[in-house]
Amino acid sequence: MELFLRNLFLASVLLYLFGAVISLILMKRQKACNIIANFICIAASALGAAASVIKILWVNGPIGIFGFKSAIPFVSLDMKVDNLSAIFLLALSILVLCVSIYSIGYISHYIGKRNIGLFNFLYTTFILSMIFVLTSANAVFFYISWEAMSLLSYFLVVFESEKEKNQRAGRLYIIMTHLATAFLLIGFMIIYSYTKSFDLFGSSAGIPEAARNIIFILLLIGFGTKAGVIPLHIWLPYAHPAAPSNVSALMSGIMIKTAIYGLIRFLLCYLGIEHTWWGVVILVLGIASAVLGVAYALMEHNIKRLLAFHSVENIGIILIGLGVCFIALAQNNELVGGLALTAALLHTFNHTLFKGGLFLGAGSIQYAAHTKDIEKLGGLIKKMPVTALFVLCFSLAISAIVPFNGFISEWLTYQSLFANIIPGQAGLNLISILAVAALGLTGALAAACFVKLFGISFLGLPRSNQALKAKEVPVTMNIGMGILAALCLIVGLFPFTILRLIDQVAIDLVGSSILGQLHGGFLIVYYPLKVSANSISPLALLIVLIALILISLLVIRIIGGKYIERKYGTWDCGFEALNARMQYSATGFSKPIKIVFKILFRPTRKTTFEGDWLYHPETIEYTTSFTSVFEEYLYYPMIRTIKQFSQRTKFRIQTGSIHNYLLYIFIMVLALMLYNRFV
Amino acid sequence: MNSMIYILVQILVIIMAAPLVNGIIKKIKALTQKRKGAPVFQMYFDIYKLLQKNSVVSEVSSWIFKVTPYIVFTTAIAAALLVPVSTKLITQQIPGDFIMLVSILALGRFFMMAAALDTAGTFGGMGSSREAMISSLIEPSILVSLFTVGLISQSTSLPQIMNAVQNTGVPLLHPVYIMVFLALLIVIIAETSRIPVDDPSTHLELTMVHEAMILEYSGRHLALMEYGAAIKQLTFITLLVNILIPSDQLIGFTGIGALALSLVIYLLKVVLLSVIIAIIEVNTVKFRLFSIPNLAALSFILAFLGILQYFILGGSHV
Amino acid sequence: MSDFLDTLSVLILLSSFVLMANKRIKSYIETFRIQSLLIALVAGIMGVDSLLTEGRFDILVVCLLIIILKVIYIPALLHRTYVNVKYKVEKDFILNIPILIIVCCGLVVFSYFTLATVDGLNESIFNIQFVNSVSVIWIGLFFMISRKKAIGQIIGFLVIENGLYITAMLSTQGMPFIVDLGISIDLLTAVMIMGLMVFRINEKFDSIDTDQLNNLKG
Amino acid sequence: MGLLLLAVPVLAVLLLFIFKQNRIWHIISLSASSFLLIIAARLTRNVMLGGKVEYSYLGGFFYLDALSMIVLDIVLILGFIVSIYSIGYLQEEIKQGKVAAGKLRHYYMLMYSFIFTMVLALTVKNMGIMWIAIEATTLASAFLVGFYNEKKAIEAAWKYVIICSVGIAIALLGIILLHLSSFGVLASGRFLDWTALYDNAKSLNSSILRLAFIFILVGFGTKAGLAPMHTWLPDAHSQAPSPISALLSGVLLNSAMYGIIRTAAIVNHNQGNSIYTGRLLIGIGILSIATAAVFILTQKDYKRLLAYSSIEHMGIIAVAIGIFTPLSVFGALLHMINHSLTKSMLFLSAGNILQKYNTKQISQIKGVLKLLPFSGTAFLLGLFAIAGTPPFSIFASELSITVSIFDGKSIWLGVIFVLLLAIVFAGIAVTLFKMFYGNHDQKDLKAGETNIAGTVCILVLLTVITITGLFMPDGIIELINQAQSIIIGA
Repeated sequence: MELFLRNLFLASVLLYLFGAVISLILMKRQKACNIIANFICIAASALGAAASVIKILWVNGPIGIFGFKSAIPFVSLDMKVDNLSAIFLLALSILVLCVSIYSIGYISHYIGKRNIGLFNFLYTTFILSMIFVLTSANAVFFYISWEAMSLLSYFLVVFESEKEKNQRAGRLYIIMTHLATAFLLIGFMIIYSYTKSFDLFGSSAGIPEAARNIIFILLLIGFGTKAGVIPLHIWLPYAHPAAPSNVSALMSGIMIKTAIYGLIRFLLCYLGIEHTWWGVVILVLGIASAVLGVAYALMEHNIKRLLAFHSVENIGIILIGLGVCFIALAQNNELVGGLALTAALLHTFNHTLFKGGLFLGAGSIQYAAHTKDIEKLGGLIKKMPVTALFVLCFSLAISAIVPFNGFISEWLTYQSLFANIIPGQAGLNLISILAVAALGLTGALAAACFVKLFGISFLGLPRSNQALKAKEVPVTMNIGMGILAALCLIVGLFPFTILRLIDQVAIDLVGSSILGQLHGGFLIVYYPLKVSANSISPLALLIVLIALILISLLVIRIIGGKYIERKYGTWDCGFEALNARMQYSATGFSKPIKIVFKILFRPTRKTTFEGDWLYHPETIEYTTSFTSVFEEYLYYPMIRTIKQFSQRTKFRIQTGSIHNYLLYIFIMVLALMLYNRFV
Repeated sequence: MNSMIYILVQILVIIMAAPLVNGIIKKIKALTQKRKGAPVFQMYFDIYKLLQKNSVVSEVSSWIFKVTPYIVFTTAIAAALLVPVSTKLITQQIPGDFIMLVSILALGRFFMMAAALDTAGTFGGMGSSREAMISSLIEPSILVSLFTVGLISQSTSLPQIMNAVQNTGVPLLHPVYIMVFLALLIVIIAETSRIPVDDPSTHLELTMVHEAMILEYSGRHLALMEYGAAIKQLTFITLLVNILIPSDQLIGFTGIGALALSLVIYLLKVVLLSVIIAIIEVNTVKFRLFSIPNLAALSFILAFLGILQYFILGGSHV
Repeated sequence: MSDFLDTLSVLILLSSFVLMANKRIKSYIETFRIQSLLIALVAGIMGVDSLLTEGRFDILVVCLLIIILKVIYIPALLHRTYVNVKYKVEKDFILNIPILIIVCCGLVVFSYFTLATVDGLNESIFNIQFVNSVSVIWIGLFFMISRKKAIGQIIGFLVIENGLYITAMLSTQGMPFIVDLGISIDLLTAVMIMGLMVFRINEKFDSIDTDQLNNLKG
Repeated sequence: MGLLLLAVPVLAVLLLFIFKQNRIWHIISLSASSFLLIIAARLTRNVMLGGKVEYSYLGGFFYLDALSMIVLDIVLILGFIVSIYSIGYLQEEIKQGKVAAGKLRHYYMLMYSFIFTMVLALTVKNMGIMWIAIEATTLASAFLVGFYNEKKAIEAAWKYVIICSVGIAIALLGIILLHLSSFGVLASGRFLDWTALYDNAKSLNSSILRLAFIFILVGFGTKAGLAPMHTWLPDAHSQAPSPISALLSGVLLNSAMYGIIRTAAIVNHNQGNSIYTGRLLIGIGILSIATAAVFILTQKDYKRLLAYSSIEHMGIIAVAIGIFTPLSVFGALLHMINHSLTKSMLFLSAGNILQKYNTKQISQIKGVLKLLPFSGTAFLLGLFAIAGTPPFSIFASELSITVSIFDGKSIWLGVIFVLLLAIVFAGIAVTLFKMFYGNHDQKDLKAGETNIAGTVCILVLLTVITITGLFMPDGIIELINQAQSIIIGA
């Protein structure tokens, strides 16, 4: 079994490699290259998904896939899969499967315009690098894959490099991620300095208390940046929109989750949780990210930026789960710990599904209407009904609305917060309660935001010519999204399919199975620790809803007779005719919230009139903007200071005068002589 | 079998009683304004009439517009199913808790807001946008106040909570419950589009929220929307009265009789709360839109104070 | 004999003070010539000494080399360079001369201060010679810093080399012969290259003022 | 055999002197460098088998061990690559009218004398001669730096000559003191003989030795571009013709560093620990990295930027030597190899860019990837490589060095080290990445590489540095380990 499994994983990896090579070889034949490379990815990801499921269900303990030790010290490529890796691999494989199907259609609009062979090469190796991140058995290999992942995704971000905006996004991304990686490296090195080993599956017993805390902070900064935790999130809303949509889906769907994986792998598995404050820090960061992420998302009218901010939000929700898990484990409360971990992992999985899907949806919109600005869209539901349906599903899922999967994981998060409130620890409880409030606010704001996204772009009248001319996208793109949408619904209705797998991870990491707490077959029933019974059943709800709809249809038919409808224009307030400009715009939609949360956005507006009199203007121009507080008050001043410092010192030291230069040498010699005098 | 009975009774009571609450409130308002007012049962007649009328549907709209009334209506009922009108009715747990309740209502609201945008009109967007703001602001206080009562009874399931509070004496004498009661009262006012948050009786673009969203509806669609709103209102009222004014512990016996008695008491409580709401509505004026956050903040602070009280007073001793 | 060397080392140090006090390029060259002569004298004395005691004549060869190169050829070369470039009389130094001299005094004190504790260097007489000769190096370096003109810098460099020579001579009786030879060849090439460069600078910048060489910054 | 190493460049210079035809100069250069490479390969094999190569004639001055072999190999490999690259580069320069056709001979003659001095510095065991050779490298390369004979080039050359000569003069003081410290210990025939000094290190006068180290550090440090003596470096590297910049950065700095390593080995051996040299080297090393980091952040000239990056990498090597554990010295030597290959590749591709755009200003360059698909890609990837991004080779050596820093529990040093490297990366990304994308403004530029052979060289280098990040032949590791044990002492 193990051998078979190993070969299965290896086959998947080799297939990806093969895909990478093939796409380079077929660079000249773009169409063939696109189809073949994507088919290879589909096959590889199917193998990967199957292997992951088999691994979790039927094989215990980590299995080594391959190991290669280079002659260079410490460089050894070691691939090992345990349940934690497998669950992330599963998410990755599923997403890659759907995205690759989608790409067959999506990439076709690049044919003849761009180097598709190169794109597919980067795409495949990017996937491969993520697989290596998730399966590396030592910190050096992890680091190598991590950097490779950043590098490859950077190239994908700047793939459409003519636009200055994309270049800037890429630059910001690579700088942020590299700086963060430096913190990771320091963390790994401190680990090494105490344990003399980079083995991730080894013991961390030799690390003293203080060092553990430092490592925690370092890793949190390092992984937090990749995950897009506020205030380290600023690269995310720039980088995700810049990449082609299928890549954004991967980046948002799985790449930022590798940071979550890293946190779990290094903190939970390797170091072990001993301090409550670790969990508290993560929880607080989670709360901040969730609320601020969604708040900023609401202000965005660029679909992909909007979705990117939602990634920040969802990472926040995952971190809330993770934080609770850490707090509970620090207090040896394994049941709550397991529950919270399950919640976090499930939300990670779910987010992969729906956020991947949403980015694909955004890609479809861009494909059809050639714009990312929702203010220019409208009425797409009639032009592209299938896409609209799927986007609606994803929107409901991300807003944590039953019966989709987002709700299940948020429910579990709520439950773990609920269970984490224990009398006698007032401070922690207050944070948990704040987390509850934050989750509530986040959920409602997310719903508002996705009503905006869906309502403004798909409903109503087209706001521009581009939207008017939009056509339904190729069928492959819809298949890719369709699978994801179906999965969202399936996981929402039958959460046990995936919870069974996640439970194995929880057993591995926490040591206690919470499946017993969650029993109930297709219903998810969770008994809290002491009294009472909390349970939900989305499936039952769905049945009830359908039944009720049928009954009400019947009753109405009996009372009201046959349904007769008359088509007529919408009430246009007595003007000549309804036009697209009379609709609410996205800006208008989110304005009340903008005003309420003024302090976050610091909105500015500018109105300019043209014409003789204020009340009879010829044209009115109204612009409104908001400032991103973190960029404006944290990053820009910092960058400015550093730049100035560099500029000044540069000309102060390298003055161009040879006398100065000689003086440096002179002073250096004298100083060293003086040093020697006193040593 | 039991669950079928539960569902039936629950649905019947809620469906029958929901328009009545509207009627009572309107009647009281009329009386205080020295008007005779419409009959208490006016809404039943309205709905019956509306159901028989043809629907006018906007040319611009899509299937979302037509599906929404059914979803709003059924989600309201489904939500109501999670809030037992009488604890005498349930012998087993129901698969759903207050978190799910919030989520189900969110489903309805999502479609309602989307449908408002679907007609491409000016008013729809306006209502939708305002609803988005109000519902987001009110959400934390719903959850925190329900969490508070949930924590006291160690469950998130509403029947469990109701059962638990029955054993705590008179909850409304307790500071925690007082805070929660007030917080939820504000929530109800906001959720059911009542003054001072919204004015259900006008169609003035400066004020309307809910009415703006359903402006384009007519015929059976309008009936379903109105009915759904009424059911949602009753659901919230039930939540409040059954948790914070528990009465079933007064009935010492079981059986059909007990159930009937408890239902009667329940209806009385509903009427009482309707009166309170009506009085509040009469005695306040509509806030301007951007004062609503203050109200929401007040509600949240009350809920938060409630939970603080819970911690200060020492958790499970309540 | 060591007294003699001692005196010579002081004289050499003095010559570098004199150099520092010079204002004209022409006098730089002359002072340098005198300093080189003094060094040749030291080499000569030690060469004779070693010829008599050990039968070695390599130091004498070095002495000859110094005379040929530093006393005769290089000053002549510099002089030619100086004559060939258009030279306008300008203030050549950065600080005024008294301050420069005081700094140089400070350098001697500093050398003493830092070298006094070094084992193997702090035997009385030896120490004085060593400190003196090392000071010459620092003064040479300081001379380079204080002079603006390119030729001034070449002279400074040559003084540094002189300082090194005298240090090597006084402390270790010269380096191994082949090394000394190599150093001389290097020195010669260096001065020739620098001289050539002075021409080029003069050609391109119309001046040999190194303050104009400040296009490359940052 | 070994002496051929010295003879071939001299012969090449002579032949260049004799012949008058343009084409023959190229052929001479190419055959000389390939011949050198073949000899180097043979010698490397001998060193790997026998540990060292020594000849008894001429006072036994010729000496090659694993340490010098490594640096020598770098010199000759880069010499070979640069000689190929130069052909196309110079032809293009002549075509563009920047260089007179006749100056080609000067160029090659200077280049081969430069190589000769470098080979000499690495193949002698007498520290004095080594000093002479290193001083001579300055002289040989001075006119190469000023090759273009423009204002800026002359200025750079002048600064180069003056600063390096002064620095190297200070090193001579160090050598004198080294000699003094061995007075009475070594026989007169073995004065300044590195092996003798090293073997008898324990009996040398340790306080003079320490003083000697200071001067040698400052002196050779000037040549190696360690801050604050680095000031000549950005000027010289940016003004020299690009192939020469590649040589300066990839080869010259290493030879100077080689001198420091040799001395440090003696001093540490004498002191019995590496605290004294360690502090100085680490201090100067970190200072160099920090200086480079600050200067790179707002650099406007890409060749200067690369020069500052060389300062940074010399700083890294200095830190590694300062740590002085087997691992760190291993890392330092590996880093020397990796840095030389990567940096010279960068300079060569920068040369292609410079020839295409005729400007060194980053702000005036756009769309390199479109105009120069191959050198542009190599330059971009090379930047990642030079910043220590895996899977490129510099990552591997930086990893060893970083580990060795942390291994000694000097965590703060490690933190500063890693963060500074990250800042350097950020600086490179901020300043340089914008040249690669977009569309260039000038209409008259045509896409495509001009220097085909040179570009092939660049691509070969790129392949090498990519592969050796993860897979290094055992032979090379073995050689480095040999060198490492020479320095540390088995």
